[in-house]
Amino acid sequence: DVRIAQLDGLSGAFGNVGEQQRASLQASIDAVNAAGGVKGEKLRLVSIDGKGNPQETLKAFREAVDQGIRIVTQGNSSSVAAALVKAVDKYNRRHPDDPVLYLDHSALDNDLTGKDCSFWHFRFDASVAMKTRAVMKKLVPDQSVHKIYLINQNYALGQQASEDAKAELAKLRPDVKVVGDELHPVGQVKDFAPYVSKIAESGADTVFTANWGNDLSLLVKAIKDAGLKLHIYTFYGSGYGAPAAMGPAAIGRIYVASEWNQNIQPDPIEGFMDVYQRKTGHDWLFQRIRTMVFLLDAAMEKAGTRDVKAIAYAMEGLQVDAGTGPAWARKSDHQMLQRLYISRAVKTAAAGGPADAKYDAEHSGTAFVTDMVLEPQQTAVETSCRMKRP
Amino acid sequence: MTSALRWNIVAAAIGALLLIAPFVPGGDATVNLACMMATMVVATLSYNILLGQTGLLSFGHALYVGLGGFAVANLANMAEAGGWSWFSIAYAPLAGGLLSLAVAAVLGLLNTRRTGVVFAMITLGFAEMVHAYALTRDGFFGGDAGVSFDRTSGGRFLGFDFGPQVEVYGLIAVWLVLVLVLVAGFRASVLGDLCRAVRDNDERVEFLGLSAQGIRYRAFCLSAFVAGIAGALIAINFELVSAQILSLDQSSAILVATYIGGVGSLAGSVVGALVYVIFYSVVSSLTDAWPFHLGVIFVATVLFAPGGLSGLAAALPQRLRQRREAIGLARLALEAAAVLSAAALYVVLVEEAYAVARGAAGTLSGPRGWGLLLLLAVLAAAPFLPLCRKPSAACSREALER
Amino acid sequence: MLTIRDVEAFYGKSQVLRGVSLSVAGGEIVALLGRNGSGRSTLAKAIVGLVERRGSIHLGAEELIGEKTFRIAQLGVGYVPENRDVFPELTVEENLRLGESARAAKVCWRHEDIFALFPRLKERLKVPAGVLSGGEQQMLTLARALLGNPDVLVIDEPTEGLAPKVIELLAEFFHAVRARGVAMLLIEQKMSLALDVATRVAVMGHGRIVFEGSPRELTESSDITREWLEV
Amino acid sequence: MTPALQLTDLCKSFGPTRIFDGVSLSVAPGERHAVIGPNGAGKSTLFHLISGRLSPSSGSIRLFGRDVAGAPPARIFASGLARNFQINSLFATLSARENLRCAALIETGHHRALWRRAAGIRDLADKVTEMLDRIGLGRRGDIPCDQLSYSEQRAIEIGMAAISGRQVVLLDEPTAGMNHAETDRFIDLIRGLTEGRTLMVVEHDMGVVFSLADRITVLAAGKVVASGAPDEIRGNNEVREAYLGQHAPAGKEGAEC
Amino acid sequence: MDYFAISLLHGLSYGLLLFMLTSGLTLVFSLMGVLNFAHASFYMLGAYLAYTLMPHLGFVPALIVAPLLVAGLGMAVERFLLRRAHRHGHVAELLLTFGLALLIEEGVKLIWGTASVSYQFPAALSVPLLRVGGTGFPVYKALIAAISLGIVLGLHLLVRRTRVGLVIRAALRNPGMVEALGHNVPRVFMLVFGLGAGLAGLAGVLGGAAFVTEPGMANAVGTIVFVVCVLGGMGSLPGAFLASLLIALIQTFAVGIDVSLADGFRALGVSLPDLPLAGMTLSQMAPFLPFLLMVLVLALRPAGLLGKASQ
Ligand SMILES: Nc1ncnc2c1ncn2[C@@H]1O[C@H](COP(=O)(O)OP(=O)(O)OP(=O)(O)O)[C@@H](O)[C@H]1O
Ligand SMILES: Nc1ncnc2c1ncn2[C@@H]1O[C@H](COP(=O)(O)OP(=O)(O)OP(=O)(O)O)[C@@H](O)[C@H]1O
Ligand SMILES: CC(C)C[C@H](N)C(=O)O
Ligand SMILES: [Mg+2]
Ligand SMILES: [Mg+2]
Repeated sequence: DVRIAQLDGLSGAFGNVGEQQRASLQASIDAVNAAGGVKGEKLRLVSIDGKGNPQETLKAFREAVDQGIRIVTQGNSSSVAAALVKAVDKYNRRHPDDPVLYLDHSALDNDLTGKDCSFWHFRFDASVAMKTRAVMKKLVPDQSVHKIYLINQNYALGQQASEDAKAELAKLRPDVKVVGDELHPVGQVKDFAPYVSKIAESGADTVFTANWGNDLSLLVKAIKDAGLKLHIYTFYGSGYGAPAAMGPAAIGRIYVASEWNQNIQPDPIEGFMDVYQRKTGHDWLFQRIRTMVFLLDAAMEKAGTRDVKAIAYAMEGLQVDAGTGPAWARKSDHQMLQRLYISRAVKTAAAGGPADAKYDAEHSGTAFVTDMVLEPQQTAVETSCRMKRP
Repeated sequence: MTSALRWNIVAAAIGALLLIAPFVPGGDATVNLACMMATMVVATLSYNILLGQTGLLSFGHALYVGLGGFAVANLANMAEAGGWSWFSIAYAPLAGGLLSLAVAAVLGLLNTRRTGVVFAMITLGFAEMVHAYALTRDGFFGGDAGVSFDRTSGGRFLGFDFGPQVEVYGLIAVWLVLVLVLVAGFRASVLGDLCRAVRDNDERVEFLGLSAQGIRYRAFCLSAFVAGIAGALIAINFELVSAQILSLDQSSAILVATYIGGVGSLAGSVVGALVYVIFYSVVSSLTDAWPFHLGVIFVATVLFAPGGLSGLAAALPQRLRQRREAIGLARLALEAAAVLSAAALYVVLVEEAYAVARGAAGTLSGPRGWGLLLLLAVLAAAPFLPLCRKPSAACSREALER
Repeated sequence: MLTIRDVEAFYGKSQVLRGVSLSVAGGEIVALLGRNGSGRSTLAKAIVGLVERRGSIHLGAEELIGEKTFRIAQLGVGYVPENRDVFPELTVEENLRLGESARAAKVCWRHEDIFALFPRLKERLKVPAGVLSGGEQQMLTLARALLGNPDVLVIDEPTEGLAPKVIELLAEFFHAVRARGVAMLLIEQKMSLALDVATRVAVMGHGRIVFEGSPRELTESSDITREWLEV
Repeated sequence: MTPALQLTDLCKSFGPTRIFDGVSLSVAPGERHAVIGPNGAGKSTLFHLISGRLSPSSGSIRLFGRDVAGAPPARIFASGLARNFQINSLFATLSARENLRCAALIETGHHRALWRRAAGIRDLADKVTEMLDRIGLGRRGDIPCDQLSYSEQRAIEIGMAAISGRQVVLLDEPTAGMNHAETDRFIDLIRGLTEGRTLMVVEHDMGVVFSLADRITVLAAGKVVASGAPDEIRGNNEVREAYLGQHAPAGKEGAEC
Repeated sequence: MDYFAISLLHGLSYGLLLFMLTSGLTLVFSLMGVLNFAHASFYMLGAYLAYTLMPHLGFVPALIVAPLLVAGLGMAVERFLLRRAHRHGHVAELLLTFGLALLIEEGVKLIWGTASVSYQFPAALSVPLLRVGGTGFPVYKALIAAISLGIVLGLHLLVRRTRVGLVIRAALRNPGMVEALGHNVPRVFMLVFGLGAGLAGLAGVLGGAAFVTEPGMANAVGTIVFVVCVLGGMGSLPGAFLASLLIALIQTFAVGIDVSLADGFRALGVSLPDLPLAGMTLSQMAPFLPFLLMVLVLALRPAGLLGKASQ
């Protein structure tokens, strides 16, 4: 067997996200195994709860390594990823003959493929900069936007999203006024009503947020409860409880920039999603995790060895089918390039919405459909990574 | 057993443990385990000073553990940035201890004015405040991501760079021994006497010409100093400190460990730390139910063995002897078997509950499972079954003893 | 009224009472004497169920061993502890209110009766009992027990800390209470008082009753007093 | 000669309740002074004021000429005064030996040597052992004192006051709850322990008072009603009436139900 | 101005909920001397039970049944666990409830999973009750405030008017003696503890629906509740009331204030050195303002706002 250790937090404020990712990893691994595994060997998932904080994740990392596992994956959150990359680097420096590979399925921090980049780290989601630019592709032409309120979590992801958004707006829509730039504590706010009152007071017509998990669902719930009619541009608004919290109030208001929505036409993963949703009760949200497992599979086939260093080299630039089209990890910084979608919330087809709105999100009666597609090359941003290769 | 004798036995046991730990088969995993145990022992020892000796229940001990850790992490990063070749991680724990001591010296002025619940709450308040602050502020605390560092920064110490885990283990072990000597000295000292006196009756201390707050303050500072060392060692072990180390979870871990071991004695602190770490790392890899089991053990300790495991172990031989005299060997064996079965029954049931919750097929279904359950249940209930009951005298004595 | 038979009592493992038998009839005051540490207070606690005990203690027809303390009190046993167990945070008035009971009994005590006996308490109704002087606290515990209208009073060292004048008063009071048919077990150090008020005396030594008889008999048996009372 | 203890115009009220109204009193060095008075007269309160547990509303308290009114207990102790408590107040889980050891720290000067091994300090240990013998706990010195009987605990209270080596010792009802024999033993004990010191004692047991005291002060209703040699007090009618009593009338007891 | 009004409403609603929660804790503490660390766990259980019951019973019955279940559990805890721990003193009691909190959290994770569950007020209650400017104030927040006020007033009367309070306060110091006066102390303790737990459960039913229902909710609210208790003065109900509102309002309003200490001084013409706290805006400080407040108050008034100074 080839074991892969998942170190995401499975408990704590964002435990729900970790659980969904676990299910997605398992489903993807099952798919690879069903297709014969890697040269006859099966992939096996070992989940160790990193509790969503750096310290526990490093303990989990150590546990995984002690068990002989040499491939780890983690994605929530960026702060944990930053610590984990450093730990992996140090470990590999001290054990050059027996290194560890870190597959990052979700952590967006620009620095992970920028100044802190590492040969041992591959990222499968778009970086903050990439996502922000994607959002802007939709937001900039929208002339109904006059006043925008930025509200983000106070850590690398949110801070960078806010900075990048301000920079982009200044460049592309200098007429749009940034009426608020809020950084709130991560995972601690239980009631966003005070923040929403502040948004209302600012007179904003648009909100931009990179929030995820409860920080996202509670934010949109408070916006809905206050009865505010705002456009909300997000990184993650099609999941994490946000659709359920908003219900129909989301329609025509929420936009999401991501590598996936459930209603991409024609259905690129044929039945896989249906089985997953039936089995787990969750929406299929993490297409990138599937891509990640497929890329690993392909790289191992190509390298023909279980040597992690060889696998890492094999992964660089190797092209796989992400379901939504070709995808590959850029050699210069190990950033995955793949199609990105801007999706918007509509009524489901069943409720009289557009015909492609087949799958509703979280049984909320709203569906996310493609509004705009960005090709992999279009999504790329320059990198400051100076990678040291072994 | 006199306390001196017990202390020698404990010391010998620890010494032996320290020596063999790295050579036990299991490789890195064992060394890692030993490292965690040793750091936890330092933490529980510091808590022993506070709760065990001085009677101050703190819910914010993590603050001082954490500060020690952050001190070391930042020092190491400065050493790396500044190319300090004179620096070595080997003596950095002292800096950790001193930072905690310094902060305790200030906060203690306010803290130690009160005792009991209010003291507990104030310490919690300080720790939670710094915890919340640390989460949002980069720099010293590194925000959400914490501070990573490289323990090999600076120069070598006696030829070691402390990269390999075994060397780190050696380092932690040496610090542990130093701390043990310090704490043992404290307990036997005049200050130790006074701390216990303050614990029992702080007003009376004043009428003996001494300042109760002053004594509490000293104990508090000393305990913070040791906690700082513990935090530094934890940091060195993982090469990272994050705000987590300042959290209530961390404080409760120390509290739970200290209490399970036995709050009044040094041996208790050591035992408690070992038990806790075994649960935290070994049992946790076997079952998701480990926090539940640990919680049950903690509650059982509070209810049935206020002296902790060490107190229980000390009293057990005598209790067994008395019991045997009272009811005879056969019946004692039966009762022992019943207790063990009850424990096994509990474990089986809880594990089953977790398995079912996780969606795993219950291992207990099917005749084998039911058979096992039945067997355990019968054994556990055996002493209460009429067949096994001895008539008359033994019974009434037993009733009385309960 | 109160019949104690073969009572043994324990603190954890150590046995303090080793087979005590004693009875107190209504209208009788039995004084229990003995050296310090002989186990007299323990007997009092055993009666009201504050210490682990076995044997048999009957109040009329009721068996008290096995009963909970509050039941024993409700059945009519009043207890005045030796160390002035007032409730320090509660006011004097509240302390008294806690003692009240609606029990129908031979003697009914009203607050006025109490204040007539201990005028000092009336002045101090609103202060926390914890700040009372030692003697005042002693009065309060007596008063509190009386308000429960007990049939049997178990009184442990009532004179401790009382001024001589109050003690005199107390002696009168004991007689009066007795006259109403209340049974009293009086644990007392002051021989003079004990011999003065008691209808019968018992002496305890090492957890056993070593002497029982009238006050006169006790004063006459000098070996008993020498050996067990050190007089 | 400066009095060991001098109280001038001492007043104390708790809120509206006035406990003392100008009490003045002076105790010469080496004197054994008893304070008596009815329950609630304020004897214990007086001790609390002197020892620093309470601070006076007005007036001065001089210990060997130094004003200590309102000072914290530890300072007053340092100025040379020790006390016991009417209601036992020991270190419950410590043994008698350890209790005494704590009490002797300041006197032996070892309170600054906080880091020395407590049991290893020779002069301290000897002193404590000697005191244990004197208070009759020579063989029970290592039992946690909450497991000792009431009178044994009273003995430790006295022992602690004595071993502290202070020049002035206040004892609040030291023999309460003891029988005659015990009481006699304790009188001897107290006399021996306070040899060469100044003693102030509160007692209701007149036997103790008259056999111990050189002088007696009678406190009633917040005032000193009499002060003098034992014989004077015994003969004082006012004292008789307020305190000692002879034919006090009986109260009215419960009515029939 | 609109902002002020709407924030005030939110703050009051939150504050009253906080008070309902704290009052149970204060009640148990002042009457039994037990600082119930598991109090917030009962709050969590209330939320989860209501979440489970709501689909079967409907909202209003769940609102009533869930707290009763929690109260029953509280009584069982007192009867079978706390009573034992009582013999070993208050610290043992505190630690017992502490262990219980750990166990309840694990139990909740076991039964309901580690993730948050979607427990919300019925849609009919989430509509705005009134609008201030453009911002709505939902019905459920008003409901929370109303229920909290009602319960707390009732409670106050109950404790003041009955002899039960007296028995418990006395038993706190010396249960044996109270029993010797003929009072069934154990039963009274059990009822009081159950009442406290039930109050927490009710707060949970409301708070869980208004905020998030997840296994971490007990810890999140628990520390704040303790802060309220200490700030108000341990065991003082009026103190708890004051502190609840104070903390709730501060937390609500702080979010809206993007001014730092340094800014404040700059406005006065003084420039502060770059100290850690000086540069933070109040909204950034919001997470730890309650603790800061508590520490400041305790430094000046060790007994808390309305607490009795003990010797
Ligand atoms: N809580 C306790 N734990 C252990 N032993 C105790 C306890 N209380 C009392 N004893 C022991 O029980 C014995 C009898 O004590 P008890 O209080 O009944 O004596 P007493 O006759 O009332 O004496 P005194 O005159 O001192 O009040 C004593 O030897 C004492 O040491
Ligand atoms: N803090 C206080 N608040 C109100 N009244 C108080 C306080 N402390 C003491 N008193 C009152 O002061 C009076 C004197 O009490 P004190 O204890 O000094 O009496 P005492 O002379 O020692 O009596 P006894 O001989 O009974 O011990 C008592 O009536 C008592 O109720
Ligand atoms: C799971 C993800 C939403 C995590 C998030 N992208 C981060 O960088 O922290
Ligand atoms: Mg006695
Ligand atoms: Mg007095």
